[in-house]
Amino acid sequence: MAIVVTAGEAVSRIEDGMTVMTGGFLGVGTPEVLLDALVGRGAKKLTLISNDTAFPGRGNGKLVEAGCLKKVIASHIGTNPITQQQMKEKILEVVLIPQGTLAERIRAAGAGLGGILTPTGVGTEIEKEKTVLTIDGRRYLLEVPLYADVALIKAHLADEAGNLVYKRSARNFNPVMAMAASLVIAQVDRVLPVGSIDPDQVMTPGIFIDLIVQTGGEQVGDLRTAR
Amino acid sequence: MAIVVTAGEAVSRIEDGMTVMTGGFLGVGTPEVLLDALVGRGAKKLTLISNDTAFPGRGNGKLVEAGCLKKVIASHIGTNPITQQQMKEKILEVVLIPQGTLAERIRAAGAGLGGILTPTGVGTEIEKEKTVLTIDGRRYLLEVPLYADVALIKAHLADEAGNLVYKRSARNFNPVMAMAASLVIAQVDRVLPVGSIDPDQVMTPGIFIDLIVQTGGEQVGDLRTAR
Amino acid sequence: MATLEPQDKRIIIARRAARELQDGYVVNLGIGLPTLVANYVPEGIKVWLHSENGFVGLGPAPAPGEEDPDVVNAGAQPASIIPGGACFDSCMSFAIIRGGHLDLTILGALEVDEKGNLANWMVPGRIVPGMGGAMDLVVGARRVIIATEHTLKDGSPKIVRRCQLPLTAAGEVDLIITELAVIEVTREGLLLKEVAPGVTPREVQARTGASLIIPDTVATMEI
Amino acid sequence: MATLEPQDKRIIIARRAARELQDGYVVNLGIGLPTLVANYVPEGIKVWLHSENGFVGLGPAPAPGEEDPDVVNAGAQPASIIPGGACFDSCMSFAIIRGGHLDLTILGALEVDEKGNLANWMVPGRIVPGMGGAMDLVVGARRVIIATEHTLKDGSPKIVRRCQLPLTAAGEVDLIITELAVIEVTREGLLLKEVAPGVTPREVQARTGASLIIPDTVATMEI
Repeated sequence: MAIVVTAGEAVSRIEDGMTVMTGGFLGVGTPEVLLDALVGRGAKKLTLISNDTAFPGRGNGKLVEAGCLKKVIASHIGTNPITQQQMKEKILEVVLIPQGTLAERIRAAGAGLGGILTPTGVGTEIEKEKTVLTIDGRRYLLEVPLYADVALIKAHLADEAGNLVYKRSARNFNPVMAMAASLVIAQVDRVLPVGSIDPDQVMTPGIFIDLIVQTGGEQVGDLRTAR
Repeated sequence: MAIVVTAGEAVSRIEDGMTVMTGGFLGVGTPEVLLDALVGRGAKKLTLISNDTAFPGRGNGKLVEAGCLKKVIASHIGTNPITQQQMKEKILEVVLIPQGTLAERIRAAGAGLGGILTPTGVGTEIEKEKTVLTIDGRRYLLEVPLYADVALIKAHLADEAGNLVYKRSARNFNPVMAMAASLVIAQVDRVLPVGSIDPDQVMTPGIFIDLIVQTGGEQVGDLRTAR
Repeated sequence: MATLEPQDKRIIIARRAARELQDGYVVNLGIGLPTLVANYVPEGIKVWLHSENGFVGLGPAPAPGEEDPDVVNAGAQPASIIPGGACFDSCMSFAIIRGGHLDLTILGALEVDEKGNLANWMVPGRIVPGMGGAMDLVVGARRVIIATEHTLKDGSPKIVRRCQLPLTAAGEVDLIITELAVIEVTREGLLLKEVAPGVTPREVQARTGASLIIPDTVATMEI
Repeated sequence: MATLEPQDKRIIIARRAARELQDGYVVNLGIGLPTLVANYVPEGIKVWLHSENGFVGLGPAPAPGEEDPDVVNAGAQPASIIPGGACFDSCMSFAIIRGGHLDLTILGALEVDEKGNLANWMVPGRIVPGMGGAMDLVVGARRVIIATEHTLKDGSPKIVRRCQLPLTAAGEVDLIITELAVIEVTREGLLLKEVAPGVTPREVQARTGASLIIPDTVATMEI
């Protein structure tokens, strides 16, 4: 059973130096309220695992600008010149990972796999320092799990058991990150009573969720009547 | 865009000797009508990839009894004495795989991975003839993808684009098998017009589905109004 | 030591195993004796039962006539899903198991040994049912409790020095609960933690195929 | 050979690339020029556009005021989902890409070479934006078409003997479409398949940094 808390209470659990995953794709499906609280708390030296650093003033861009990060593990930083500047100035270490590999490495952590073999990156710079295995005559890179201390995710709806429902392309990395961190905090538009979400419509089972921060957002009906 | 056909038309695409995946867990979520048609066609020497062989007269049990199979790859055959008898008589080759490994090997095929590393089976008979890799001091078995020529799956609803919705524990192996075969045939209770299923409620995207067999079943409302 | 009927033994084991549950736990109960544990969940404790065929929130069997053919437990028996439950596919179900998201699994045993090895999926030369999800469960759950009768019907021990049967998993068992005792698997060996009322440590040792570490005082099982 | 405005070039390339689409194809269009291909889908052809941020059934940009902040394309621009579309998470999105479930991807290039190598994600010493989903797309799609202007603005070739920039993927490109030509990557090398109206094979070769295999007759691009 997830506990509903304020954003401040939630991020007080995040210590400087921790590894934090954040859901979102270029700022869509990002838990903005949690990021604001994290910036407000003055977090330092975090390692961020996320698809990208969004844009200045938006999504992970806020963490970059506020100097909360020492390292970013992402697939893309091209939309945020501040990230690039900090990388140039060696304030920020940036590790780039192909997006599908990033997703699978996070999933491997959540699913208890020791790693996965992907053809992505074979014959490129990504191959360097990686173990290469040949299966059925095709070369694959061995990619190992990516865990985090904390995952900050964003969903549309939760019930009080922590079950989550996402909307459209705001789903992206949120479900997989919910499986791969020791502490999982979900920002949601609205929390419904237990049993309001049909079990078939749950996208992330509540057993993965530790804390929920409700931000208000739009009113929704009772999902039990949804089918 | 999936094509709606009869069960007979659908299974006419399955040739003797092919490898066939069937969804279902002890006969729940199994495409019974497709299996009946396959038995009716007198299919021979198939390799079956499925969680189990269900019970005599039910689910994959029908394929066993009708002598359609030369090989079974499953996690469990304990509920079907006929499978065990055929195995004893060496009519049927049986390969047993831990259930989670079976799911991940099928997923690896569907997701284009060359394999996955699992801790399951380390230190057991399963380890024999497997490559063992040590990651961060823990031993893992390298498990390679499992593909099929055909996947026979069962869903509750489809739309004409092939998007699928499953019900309760009838989901099981169906979604992952839909990704791992050259030809994917879905038996569904009912086919709705394109656009009837909210994009967020789709459990298997229609791009995976080649043929749909509608069996009638219960009436359902328009899922566009579901949220 | 009084002789117990098999059904009494099973209830004692299930009741004692249920005392290992903690509020909010996510738990998978194996088929057979472990399933009985659900009947003895202590008051004030709410657990989420995971059913490896694809959901959390496994509830009691429905009343006759109320069965939904699409809602069954991992033994294909009619089941229910409690409010707050969630359904998923087999990949997610085993990601939950393998990924350490189960606080506890309670399983039966053919043999369990002093290294925490477990054998519960096949007997060579006899019929091989298959491991189903057992290998994943034992490896993946954070805590593995074996709930089993202390001996076979002929009195031969199920708790042994080394498993002779093919293993389900190596070194993963944490605790063994029988009708006679509660035994913890430690690095040093099998530690006798509790004995059933009226049973002496010596009697437990006599029915066990491995040396037990017996502390000066051993608690009595609350059942 | 007439000089074309950049915008004209882009339209020629997009129109010609759109002729590679087949009915029912599942297609991922890269950001930039490839995105324009969606505007020229031939009549009678229906394709399913895959958006790697998490859906199939990408539709046109919504009218101003109709934007849904949760529906964007892979460039974070407001988008729509056509009837029959489906949403999913990033793992599924890249399972679709990597698993060979895309019939086609059309991408831009910094460099592409006669071995089918592609470089389109970084320029050392300059800013490194990151590969995003490009490496997965090039490796995973059944067919990879590069839609690019034939040369850089200074006239230096983008189609070369060997890529000098860090690769996105090795040996995965199938076809190159520019405003001047359509070139197939074969085991023997780059085969000139079509030239733009009014362009000679010799002119194409002159602007290309690798030797082209030029058959006796070369078709004219239909654009």
